[in-house]
Amino acid sequence: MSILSFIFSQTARNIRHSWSVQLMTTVTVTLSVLIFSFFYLIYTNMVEAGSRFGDDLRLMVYLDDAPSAEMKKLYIKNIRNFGEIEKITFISPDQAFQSLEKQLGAERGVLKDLTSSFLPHSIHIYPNKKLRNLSRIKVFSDYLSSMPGVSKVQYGHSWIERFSYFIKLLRFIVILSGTLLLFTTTFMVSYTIRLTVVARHQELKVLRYLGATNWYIKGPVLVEGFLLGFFGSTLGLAALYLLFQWIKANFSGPGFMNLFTLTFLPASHIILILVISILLCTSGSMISIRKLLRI
Amino acid sequence: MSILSFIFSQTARNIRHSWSVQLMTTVTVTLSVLIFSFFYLIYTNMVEAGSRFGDDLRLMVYLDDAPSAEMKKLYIKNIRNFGEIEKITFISPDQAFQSLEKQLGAERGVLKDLTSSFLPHSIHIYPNKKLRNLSRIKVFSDYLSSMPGVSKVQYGHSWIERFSYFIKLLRFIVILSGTLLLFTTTFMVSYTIRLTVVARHQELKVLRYLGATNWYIKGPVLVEGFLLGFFGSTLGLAALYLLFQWIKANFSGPGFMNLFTLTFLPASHIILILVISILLCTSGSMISIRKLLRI
Amino acid sequence: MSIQPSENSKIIDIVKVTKIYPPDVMALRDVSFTARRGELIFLTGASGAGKTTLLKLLTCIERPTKGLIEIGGNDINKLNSTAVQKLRQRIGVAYQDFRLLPKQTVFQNIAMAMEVRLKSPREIKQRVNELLEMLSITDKRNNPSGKLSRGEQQRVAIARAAANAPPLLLADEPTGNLDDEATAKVMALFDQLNTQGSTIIIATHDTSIFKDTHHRLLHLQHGQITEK
Amino acid sequence: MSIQPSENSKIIDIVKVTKIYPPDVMALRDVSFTARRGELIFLTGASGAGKTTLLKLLTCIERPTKGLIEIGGNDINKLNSTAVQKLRQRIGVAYQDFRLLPKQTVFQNIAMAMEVRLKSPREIKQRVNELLEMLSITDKRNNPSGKLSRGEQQRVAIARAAANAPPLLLADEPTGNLDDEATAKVMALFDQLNTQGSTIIIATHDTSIFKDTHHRLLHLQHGQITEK
Ligand SMILES: Nc1ncnc2c1ncn2[C@@H]1O[C@H](COP(=O)(O)OP(=O)(O)OP(=O)(O)O)[C@@H](O)[C@H]1O
Ligand SMILES: Nc1ncnc2c1ncn2[C@@H]1O[C@H](COP(=O)(O)OP(=O)(O)OP(=O)(O)O)[C@@H](O)[C@H]1O
Ligand SMILES: [Mg+2]
Ligand SMILES: [Mg+2]
Repeated sequence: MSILSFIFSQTARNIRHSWSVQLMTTVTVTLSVLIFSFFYLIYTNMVEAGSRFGDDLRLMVYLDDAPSAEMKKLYIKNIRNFGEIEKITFISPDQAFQSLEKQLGAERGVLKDLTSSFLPHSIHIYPNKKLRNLSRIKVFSDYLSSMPGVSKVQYGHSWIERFSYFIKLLRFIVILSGTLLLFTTTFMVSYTIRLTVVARHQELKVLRYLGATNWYIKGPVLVEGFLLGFFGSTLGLAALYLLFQWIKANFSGPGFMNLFTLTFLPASHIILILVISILLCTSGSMISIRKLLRI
Repeated sequence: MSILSFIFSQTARNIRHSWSVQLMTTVTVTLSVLIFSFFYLIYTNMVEAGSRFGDDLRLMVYLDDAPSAEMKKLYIKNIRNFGEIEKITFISPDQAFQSLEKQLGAERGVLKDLTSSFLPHSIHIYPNKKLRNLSRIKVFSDYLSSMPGVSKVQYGHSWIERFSYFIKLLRFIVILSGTLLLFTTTFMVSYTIRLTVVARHQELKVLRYLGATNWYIKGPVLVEGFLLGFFGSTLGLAALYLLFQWIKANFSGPGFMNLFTLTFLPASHIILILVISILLCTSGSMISIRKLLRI
Repeated sequence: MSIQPSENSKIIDIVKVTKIYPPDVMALRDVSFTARRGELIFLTGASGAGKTTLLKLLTCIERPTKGLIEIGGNDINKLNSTAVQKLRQRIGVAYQDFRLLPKQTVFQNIAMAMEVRLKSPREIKQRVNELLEMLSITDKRNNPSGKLSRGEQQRVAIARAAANAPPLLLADEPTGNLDDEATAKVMALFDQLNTQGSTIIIATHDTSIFKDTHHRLLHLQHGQITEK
Repeated sequence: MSIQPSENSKIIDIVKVTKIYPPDVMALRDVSFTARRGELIFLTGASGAGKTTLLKLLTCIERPTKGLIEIGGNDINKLNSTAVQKLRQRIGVAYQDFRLLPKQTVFQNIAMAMEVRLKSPREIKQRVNELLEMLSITDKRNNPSGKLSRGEQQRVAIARAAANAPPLLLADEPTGNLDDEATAKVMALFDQLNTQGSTIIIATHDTSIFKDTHHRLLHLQHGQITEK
């Protein structure tokens, strides 16, 4: 009998003998992976939503008069000169009035006696992500003010602050709960494996007394750790996917979709979770038999 | 030696003999309670924030002319007639202009050439929680329209929808993650206790062979389960409190406080968490020795 | 439940007991015998004859497949859980595989049998020390029982069985790991208890301890009992 | 590492070995002896004399506090972990406390010793059945070893030690739970192995198995060895 065929037959025998413990441990890993990746999924979707939120950042340049086609070109040229800009749009008083009505929502009644004529022409500038920080925007705003025909430049000062706060809060909650969860699951899984191996300590000790070499002992334990990590995390991820599909099917109301466009974890992250689970389980198993190999 | 003094001396001995396992199990309970109550804390604070969010719901009644003191009284009487109202405020054009400017924020430039004179007088009505549903609000709005001197009634139609969606989403996430967490922690804690008792199975079996009565076996295990649940959850809640204080100290920026006013869990919930932990731990212990008592 | 100390009455009464371990191992077949208070009985028989099984039936660790077992006048099939435990408290058993707790000290292992009966710490200390002295393992008093030699462990198991000076003492192969000197000490202890009124059953192969005996000798063969 | 089959050379050479269990149990004191290939040696001594300790030193389960131990010409203090395991593969040991796996069957327990040496399943099956037959426990072949009588378990432990027909076989109190008939069978097995060239050391109190022997007799007393 070769050592490899031994390792596999031994693993199969162990699993048959203690399948209830093995099952419980697998469920532990599954639940841990499920919970962890569930929060990770929420995090990635919220960060996504948050960054789309940030896309709304813009500077409003109010003009004295309606710009001519020539002037428009000049403005665009000057603005692009300054830095990387995502989009520039010219807004007529009519368009401004419409968006104002929309913005006021319930209170649009205040505009009932007005026409668009009281509103100025304006340019909306959407800066690139790199430009989105308070000091850069300030300099940009000063630059825009100095252009001819510009009466005033405004931007969401408090808005930027609130946005960066929001991202900060989000990151904080996720990092904190992620750390807690990672710590707990690692602890629990390794503890469980430890207890499982302790329960088989006598058996491994007897093998050792009979002259079993290191690999003879390690092999089956390693394979078991690997299978545990693999099946546990695969099941966890599968459960997460089902959950995700269910959420997507049940919560695609109009009120949500402008907040979140749900996306599943990318393949690379899935593989990472799989690999880390397997590493944790196998190294947990290894640590728990380390002492035994010194006999 | 009385049975009680035996139980305590036995418990002390067990803890001394297997303190490392006991410590690990306590840490398991602590982490479980910490994680669970952490999410519960986030939930209560978010629901709190959400309901304050809902406090902004109001109906705007635009009037043809400035109401006289007499008229104001009549309006109030009529409005209160309809249903339970939290607050009624009369808004003058000046006040309206100020709040409009505030609301427009970055875009308040559009108002630069205007004075308050173009804005109408209005009444803002904040209905009671009971009134806050779409159909009731609709009827109320019709009723208000029929009052003399009222030109128009408006309310945040889409706003209510979005609000109820937000609460729905929140509840869904919390219930789902709560269920997952509760399931996992219960499973892990009972599994851990099971393994711990299995490790002491031989000892308890020998006691049984020597004629130990049910209470002689159960007593120490029960006391241990109780201590485990008590210390585990107390430590978990203490850790949560420290975490909470830390968050409060570090995240009291201006951008947050209008979203969240952080409050800790109420005493009743803390006691509930304690009691449930203790019950879970003791009953987990009991279940794992149930088989043994049949010998 | 309690085994009343009325002289010369039956303490054990076994009638046509059969024990079949599932699925089909017949360990005892129609075994009947009675033991009177104060008897010392040797139970012999080849390995696998059913000696341990018979002793296990007396302490309700195993239940008979068929037949009647009465201990001290009580049908053990009619005892509830608490009564069974009370019965066990009054029977001292030295198991063939000892069943000591390896991490507890010799003292604790022996004391355990008395703690279960809620004896006072002073009484326990005195009795345990006496037994340790009789079996010459006093110097191992505070060693964990798992770190003793096999013969020392065997004496600890015997001391635990004798600790309460029980009305009924069952010793399963009590001298298998003992040299002649230690064997003599163990037999002296049994004789002392027997003189004080204990009924004792010793299951053994060790011909040296029963060859010239005037006590009863029961022989088990293929699950059937014969008196010699 | 391997124990070369050159005739009449020393297989065990122990020189002034002392073993002290922490903190202060002196189990062996300045023990010296040699065993030649093909010898059968009885190791006697009172309970606690140090017999098991001596056997444990030979398989590196315990390390000597002082002194030199050579097995097959190799100083065991200089062996690395793999070499120790290879050495253990060539020594069959029947432990005093058996060390069987209670949930595995008799067959699996015995086969284990051969599997560790990566023997083929056919070879294993044949040898195990042969041993079961010799010790008359064939009918227990597929029972879990934890559900056997103590004497049956002892025979399983002996069969496992003999499975590889090892150059060196150590048996610690191999007949403590056996009746005369089974004892005779075990001794016949040892004789057979001895005739085939195995060196055998039997630690025992059982005077019946060595009283008329022509083999070597070593006596341990308070940790010191004397030849009889
Ligand atoms: N738990 C069990 N399950 C199945 N069979 C068992 C069990 N315990 C014992 N047996 C079988 O019952 C028979 C009698 O066993 P028992 O232990 O009573 O023998 P014994 O007379 O004590 O032998 P020994 O002298 O070897 O201890 C044996 O064949 C044994 O294999
Ligand atoms: N692991 C250990 N730790 C401490 N002391 C030990 C340990 N193992 C054995 N001893 C002690 O060493 C001495 C010798 O023990 P050993 O097991 O070698 O005796 P033995 O000759 O085999 O006796 P027996 O016939 O009872 O099996 C005894 O006093 C024993 O208590
Ligand atoms: Mg027996
Ligand atoms: Mg020994």
